Amino acid sequence: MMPLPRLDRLGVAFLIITIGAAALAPILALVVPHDSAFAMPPYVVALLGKYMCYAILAVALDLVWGYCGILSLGHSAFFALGGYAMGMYLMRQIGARGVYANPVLPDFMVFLNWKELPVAWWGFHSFAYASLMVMLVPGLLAFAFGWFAFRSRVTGVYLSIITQAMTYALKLAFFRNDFGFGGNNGLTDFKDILGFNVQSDATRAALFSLSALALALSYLISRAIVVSKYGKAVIAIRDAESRVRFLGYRVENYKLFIFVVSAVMAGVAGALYVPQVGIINPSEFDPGNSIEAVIWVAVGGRGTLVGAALGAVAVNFAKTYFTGVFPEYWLYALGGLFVLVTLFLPKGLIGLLNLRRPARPTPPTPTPTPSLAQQEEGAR
Amino acid sequence: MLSVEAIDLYYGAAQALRAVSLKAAIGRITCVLGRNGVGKSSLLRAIVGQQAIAAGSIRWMDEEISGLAPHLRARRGVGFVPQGREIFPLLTVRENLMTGYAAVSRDKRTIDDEIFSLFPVLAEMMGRRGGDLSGGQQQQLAIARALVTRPKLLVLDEPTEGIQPSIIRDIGNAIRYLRQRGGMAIVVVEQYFEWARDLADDYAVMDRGAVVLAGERKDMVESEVRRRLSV
Amino acid sequence: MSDETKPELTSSLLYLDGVSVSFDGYKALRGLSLALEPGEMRAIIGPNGAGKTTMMDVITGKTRPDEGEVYFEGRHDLTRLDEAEIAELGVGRKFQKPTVFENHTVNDNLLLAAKAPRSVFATLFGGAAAVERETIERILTTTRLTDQRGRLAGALSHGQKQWLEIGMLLAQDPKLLLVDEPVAGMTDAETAATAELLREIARNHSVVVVEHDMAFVRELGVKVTVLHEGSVLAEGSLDQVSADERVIEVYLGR
Amino acid sequence: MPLARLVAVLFFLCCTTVARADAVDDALAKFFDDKFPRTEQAINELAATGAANAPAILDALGDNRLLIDQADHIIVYKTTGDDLINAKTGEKLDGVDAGAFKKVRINNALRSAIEAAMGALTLANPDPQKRAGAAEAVFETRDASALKALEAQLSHESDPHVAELLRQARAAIVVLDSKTPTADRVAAVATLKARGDQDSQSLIDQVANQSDDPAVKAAALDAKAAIKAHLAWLSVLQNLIYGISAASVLLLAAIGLAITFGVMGVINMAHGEMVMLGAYTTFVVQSALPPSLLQWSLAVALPLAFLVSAIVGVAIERLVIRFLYGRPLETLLATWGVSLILQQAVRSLFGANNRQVSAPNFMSGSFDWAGLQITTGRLWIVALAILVFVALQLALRATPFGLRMRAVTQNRRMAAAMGISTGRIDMLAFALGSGVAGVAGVALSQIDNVSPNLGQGYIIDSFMVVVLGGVGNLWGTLLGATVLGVANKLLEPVIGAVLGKILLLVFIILFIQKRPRGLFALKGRAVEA
Amino acid sequence: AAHAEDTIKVGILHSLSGTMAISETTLKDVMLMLIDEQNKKGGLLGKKLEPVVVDPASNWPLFAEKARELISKDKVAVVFGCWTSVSRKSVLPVFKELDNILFYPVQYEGEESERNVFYTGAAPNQQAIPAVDYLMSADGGSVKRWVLEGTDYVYPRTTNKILEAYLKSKGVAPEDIMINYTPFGFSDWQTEVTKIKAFGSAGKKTAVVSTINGDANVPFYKELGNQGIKATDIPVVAFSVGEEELAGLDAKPLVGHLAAWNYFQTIDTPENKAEIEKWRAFTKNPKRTFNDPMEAHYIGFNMWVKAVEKAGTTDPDKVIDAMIGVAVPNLTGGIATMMPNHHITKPVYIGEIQSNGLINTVWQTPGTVVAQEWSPYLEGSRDLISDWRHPMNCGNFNVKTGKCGG
Ligand SMILES: Nc1ncnc2c1ncn2[C@@H]1O[C@H](COP(=O)(O)OP(=O)(O)OP(=O)(O)O)[C@@H](O)[C@H]1O
Ligand SMILES: Nc1ncnc2c1ncn2[C@@H]1O[C@H](COP(=O)(O)OP(=O)(O)OP(=O)(O)O)[C@@H](O)[C@H]1O
Ligand SMILES: [Mg+2]
Ligand SMILES: [Mg+2]
Repeated sequence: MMPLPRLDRLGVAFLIITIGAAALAPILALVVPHDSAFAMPPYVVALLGKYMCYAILAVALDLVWGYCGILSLGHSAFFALGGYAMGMYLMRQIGARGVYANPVLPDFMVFLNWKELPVAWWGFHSFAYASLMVMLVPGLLAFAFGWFAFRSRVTGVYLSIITQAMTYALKLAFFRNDFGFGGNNGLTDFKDILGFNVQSDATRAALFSLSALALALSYLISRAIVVSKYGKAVIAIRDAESRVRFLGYRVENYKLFIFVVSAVMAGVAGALYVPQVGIINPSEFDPGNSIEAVIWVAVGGRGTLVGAALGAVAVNFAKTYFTGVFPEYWLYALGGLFVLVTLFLPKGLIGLLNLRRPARPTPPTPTPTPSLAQQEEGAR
Repeated sequence: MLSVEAIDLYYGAAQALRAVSLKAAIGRITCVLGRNGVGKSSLLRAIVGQQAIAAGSIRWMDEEISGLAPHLRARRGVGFVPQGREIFPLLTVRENLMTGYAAVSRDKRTIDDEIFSLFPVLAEMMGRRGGDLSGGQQQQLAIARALVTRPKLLVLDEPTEGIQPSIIRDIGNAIRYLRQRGGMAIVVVEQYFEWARDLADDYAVMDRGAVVLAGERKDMVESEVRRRLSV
Repeated sequence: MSDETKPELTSSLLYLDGVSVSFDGYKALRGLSLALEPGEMRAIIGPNGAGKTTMMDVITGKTRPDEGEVYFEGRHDLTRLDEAEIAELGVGRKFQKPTVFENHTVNDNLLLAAKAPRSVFATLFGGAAAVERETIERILTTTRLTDQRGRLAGALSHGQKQWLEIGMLLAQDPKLLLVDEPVAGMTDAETAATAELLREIARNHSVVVVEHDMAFVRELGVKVTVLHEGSVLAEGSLDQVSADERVIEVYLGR
Repeated sequence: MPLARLVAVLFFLCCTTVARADAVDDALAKFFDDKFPRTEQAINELAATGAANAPAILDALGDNRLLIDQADHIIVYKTTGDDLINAKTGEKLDGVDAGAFKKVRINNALRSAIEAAMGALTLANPDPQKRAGAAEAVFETRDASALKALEAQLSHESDPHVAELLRQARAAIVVLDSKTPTADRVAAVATLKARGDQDSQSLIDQVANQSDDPAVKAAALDAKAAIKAHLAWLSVLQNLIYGISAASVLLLAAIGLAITFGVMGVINMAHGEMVMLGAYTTFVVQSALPPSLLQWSLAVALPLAFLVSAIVGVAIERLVIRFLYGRPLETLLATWGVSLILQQAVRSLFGANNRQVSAPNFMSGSFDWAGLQITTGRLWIVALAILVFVALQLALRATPFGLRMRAVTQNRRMAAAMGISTGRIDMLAFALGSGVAGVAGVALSQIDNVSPNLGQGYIIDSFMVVVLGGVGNLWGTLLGATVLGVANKLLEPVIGAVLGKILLLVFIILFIQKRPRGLFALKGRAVEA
Repeated sequence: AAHAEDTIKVGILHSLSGTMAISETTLKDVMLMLIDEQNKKGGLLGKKLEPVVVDPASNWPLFAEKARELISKDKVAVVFGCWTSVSRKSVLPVFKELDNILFYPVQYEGEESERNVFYTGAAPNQQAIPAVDYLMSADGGSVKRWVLEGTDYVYPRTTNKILEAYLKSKGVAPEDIMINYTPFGFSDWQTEVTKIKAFGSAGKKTAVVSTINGDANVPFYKELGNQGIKATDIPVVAFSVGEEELAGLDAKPLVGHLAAWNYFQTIDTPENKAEIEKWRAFTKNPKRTFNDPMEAHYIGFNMWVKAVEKAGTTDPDKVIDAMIGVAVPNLTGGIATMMPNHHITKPVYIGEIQSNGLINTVWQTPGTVVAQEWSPYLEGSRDLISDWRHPMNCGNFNVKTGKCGG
């Protein structure tokens, strides 16, 4: 058995909040009368649901970056692939209700004169198949990619850059109409999921609850992984990869496993995201999105899982808020936020929580004496 | 004249030095002895400015230097050979040596032949990258590099570590030569007791972050010191 | 692994023949040959830059030789295996410059090193077994790091890191130990203790020790190989080799 | 008896002018309708009169400088010096209000007509450059009516280059004319074959397809094969040149990053914005300089852009980055923030739109070099890239500053202990990297949009170049840029720009597997440290 | 609503940052001006209009989020916004779900007609096809050979598909059509332009139809200029290049290249002059340009005002019904009418770039053109029509099957 994670206080609080939110949201959104102060307006549900998905992505990224030192700039690819898999299911659910009323082909195929459904789309009318693909496609891509990269000992920025190249190439490919996934406009105009109208408040609330639960689950899995001996080995790999090899660990397998797990999580996040935002298109593959996800993790606190989730929610909330309140100046606010967090909260937002109770004699943290190895790690 | 007075030093919450005092006079060699982890390197880091002290004072040539940035101390003649060599791995041997130019005025920016007569192996390896050298070669390079800054206070942290016996002797002779040439105070941290004893004019023994014995070599009671060094 | 089935080529535990390594034209090893019998402890000395560390790099798979053979237990061609595979065969190494996992506690450093299945799933689903815990306890005592067990390894002093690394090597419990300058930065008393420890280990392991501390080597009381410019200069007891004119010339000094 | 001939010519000229004076009037009158078909007639008639002022009038028409006053029935043209000249009489009008006039409208069809007419009219121009231009125009329009003038000029053309062009123009006309004797047409084919460019190819193609004369056809087929082979060659070379040009842009964009990121280890996401600042500096310089100095604007902008970006770089370094050494990954977060701020700042200051940066004359247009088309602006950019590369390489390798910078990045603490003022070095290094990015911005302003998003377009590519080349090595950056640029341009014509880019990215991924530390990987223990 | 609010809120959903800010920022400013003017005229239904500006930051999911925020939280009566098709597609479900109104001001690929959206930009037949017609005519140079050059995304792909079918129906041989796509933000046009040049030197008159998007245009035109491709040799006609885009360019080498649009700043009508005056006064910049999507917003806003007045309420349902048939003057001397397909009638202008960077009309349709949102040149949409009047009330009625598609 996997050792049950002994949760720290923060982890418990996190689980209570996410699971609590999952349970409470439907009540607040559907049962509580709309004019009550406790009512959750539908657009808030949609918004929070989206944040949850981002938080899952952040946790996934923190798992590989925070604990294994793999700065993946390609996680947006896994996220988007999961999203596309779900989008394809939703597209096929539309059936004959599309504008051209074609029972099989999605609209964009009809007006581009496609005659039959491409092979890649087969099976997506089944939710089970689509759910499998949500995990399988990102997982396999991560596996294939990691298999080669880790075996070739590509590390540091070299790895970052090729993950970025991967997602960039996918973005361009999906952009092409010929590729068969709706080109730049992507997949949109979804009608229902498992028979429920995607736009109904109830479905929305359910999707939110699911996302919150998925976040809790991702956290639990990640946490179990990082506290296990495997997790210790992975941290050791982050700090001194070659030394771990001399102890007889197959570093490439260790990295591959965590990378694939993380990619699958990102895929699931993407799949939950799509029905909630109602569109998936190639811009989700954008390398900039990956960088932004990295930033959520950094803002929240790298290598803390909870911090990553917190960062994702905080940054996206800031974005939502600022773009609405000062549409012309919000970039200053967001940019400033990033700068200030780095300067004053080296441990991220999560560091704030620890600041408040310094009483407990903490083991002396090694003062940042940047050994060259660390610097190299950063620079390479 | 270096005079360290009652300094405290912390790593985070852990105290590594407690009211440590040390004097090192020009023209003399001061050896600091002590077991692992008692704070010898911490003391040296405090002197060269790599670690800030929490209390006490460090005076060099009648000037308080404890507030100065490391590079300013270097420019005041403090040369440092750190434990673990800390060679610039991607710079060639020559370039490693030339980094010392930053501490001296333009007219003194040369590498004296003296250095190569002390460490002939370096002359053969001028074009090789510092990081490629063997451990012992790096140690020699580290000492040579400190000498390029023409220090008046030379601070060496375990300079014999990883060095072949004949060169250990050479290094000892080199240090003696430097003392004898005059104008230089030398502080050596060392574990190799005999070698240190033969070299020292003054000595200090540390234990648990404090100086427990100190004095001139001629007054040293060897058994007492050895007791402090044993496990 | 196909290697397993190969007939043993030699009875030696470790067998190096004609190994050469060059870096950008500089020959660090020139036809080095060496054989180590099972259960043997060997001290290796030699001038700085003689190629001692490079030799260990070759044995542990970090550096690939340009030519020559390296066999372990007579059948494993180490030149074809990677670091992890070699380590798993039972070759452990302590580095010249102590390298420990700075963000792990002393305890976890030992835990990671401790002999146990190394596969992803084994580490993922198996906790620290009782045996491991016991081993760790014992090693902490041996290395006098019990007090430090909860501290991060990055906060240790240089010498403490040396000890920790020796401890990790012990925990790994390999068939062959490669120990590069174990007593550098230790006091005389600690040096003696280390020698004692290594002699102890050598009862049921093979050990290769590289050191410049002649007192230490004397205390080990084993056969000594002197390397010079990438090949063997002399071999024999410490007294024999220290009497060798060439060894005095290049290494010991007069 | 040259004198007699001169007299004869003069007589001829003056008489024709006189004789056709009303023809000119008729032609000019047609302009007043300001209807495209009428204007076209006017052009053709005017050209046919061969009147002395016809070129000036047509030139003005093509430039929108031909003005009419329908009420008073006056037609004038404006000279480039803003004088108004009566088109009919040729006299200068003083004190006339230009506002009363209306421009004669033209469209592309008319522009072609003007071009053709001008070709014939300027064939005899005393300026050889104009004559060459006219010959080219005739070549392109294949205006048979120009044949006479062409042959007349050819008979006494002194400039060999112009003569060649005239021959080619003549060949272009006669080669398709079945009334021309076979030998003449075969010779024309040969002339075109010697010219050997796209235009000759398509002409010869036509000849090969249409000609019923077997001798001409055979010659054409032979020439066709020869030109095809020649052009295939040229196109490879041409793509190579494009590749080098693309590489120079990549190099310029990336080389500053090679310092801030490659050498200093700062993951500088604001690098693109430093480039952008350079481009905006160019814009500001151009708007501030009087038009007469526009030729010098880039020369002024280069050092200024360097300064502006360097100063902003120093500010970033002092205010943010210096607290982050040893935490390289966090520089990513902070500089991303800085990049957002800078983009928005520029947007607030200059607006979201593209700003116009014009090219000085010596940088615009292109020239032909042994059949290869070389764009002048691009050539300058290649030169600038090389210059910047060499200068940086020197700064890093041959100055104490370079040495100290490398020492600081390799071991900050030890560098300080050696007496190096690490703060100062960091600041200067960052200033240098940023400044170079600013210089790149000046170059990019010539070929790309000057907009707040300018930098974003280059940041990903820049990182790829630096990493592909091998972090910390300027030669690597050079090679990385060259490989990417050239590969891209060789792939593009074969599989298209989009697929080409995808393929290139896949190539990068595969390549890094082979060389996990880039093209110019440092080897040995030094790196593994 | 139970209690009357004292203002009518108008949502403005245009990117003010990110890649699309270049194009969209001015649209936000135009809306602010139009609202300001309306308020000066006394507002609407006796209430003041209040603009609510948000920044969707060129990020498509953010568009949907912001649309939802505008409608649910700010309770706007109408939204003017979007530029790219994908942003429109992204917000579409939101408008349908929350039953609100979007005015979309940019030319697009068609193949859409929604109850909640009013399309004030051109459909392909209001822009692309007339442009090609013009080039095929004697005036336009009797073009025989075509390069369809576009950015690789849906609008160019669809437009080119329609054009290809159209050209073939006009007897153009397949080998005389070259279709070429480049990535978004493409900036190194050397090879592409050479390709065009080679294609154009085959002896037949060749033209380029450009659906190149946004940022890629400036480098494209710079390269055209550098390689000396003159409009007299190979004219380039573009659908998304106006004075605004040309502002970033040196126009000299581009003289004679064409733009096909439904509005040009140079069109000489009193309304146009007056509007430009106001715009320049509002932005305090005497050189600000005015372009086609801005005119579309001008028309759309006026139509909305009129429909609200007609319906006597801002309730979206009522306004949607009142919109059809509303006619307002456009800026070029004609009348724009909202048709039952939720598209408006537009004149088509072909203009040539002048050396001063302005565009002069060289050709125009005799009257206005009705949009064909479902292209007759595409197989799937050939049989569809849309009519949002009762009783049909359908955006995609299939005349063959007699059913409302979706
Ligand atoms: N960077 C650091 N962070 C936290 N604690 C440290 C750090 N460096 C040293 N220490 C602690 O400070 C104490 C003194 O260390 P120091 O390096 O000065 O010892 P030392 O006498 O030089 O030992 P050695 O002989 O092993 O080099 C030790 O307990 C060590 O664990
Ligand atoms: N990657 C490399 N590139 C160039 N030279 C190298 C490289 N690695 C080792 N060398 C050289 O090879 C020689 C042998 O080095 P090695 O480290 O094996 O010596 P050593 O015997 O361990 O010395 P020490 O006792 O000083 O540790 C040295 O001269 C060293 O400079
Ligand atoms: Mg020490
Ligand atoms: Mg060694």
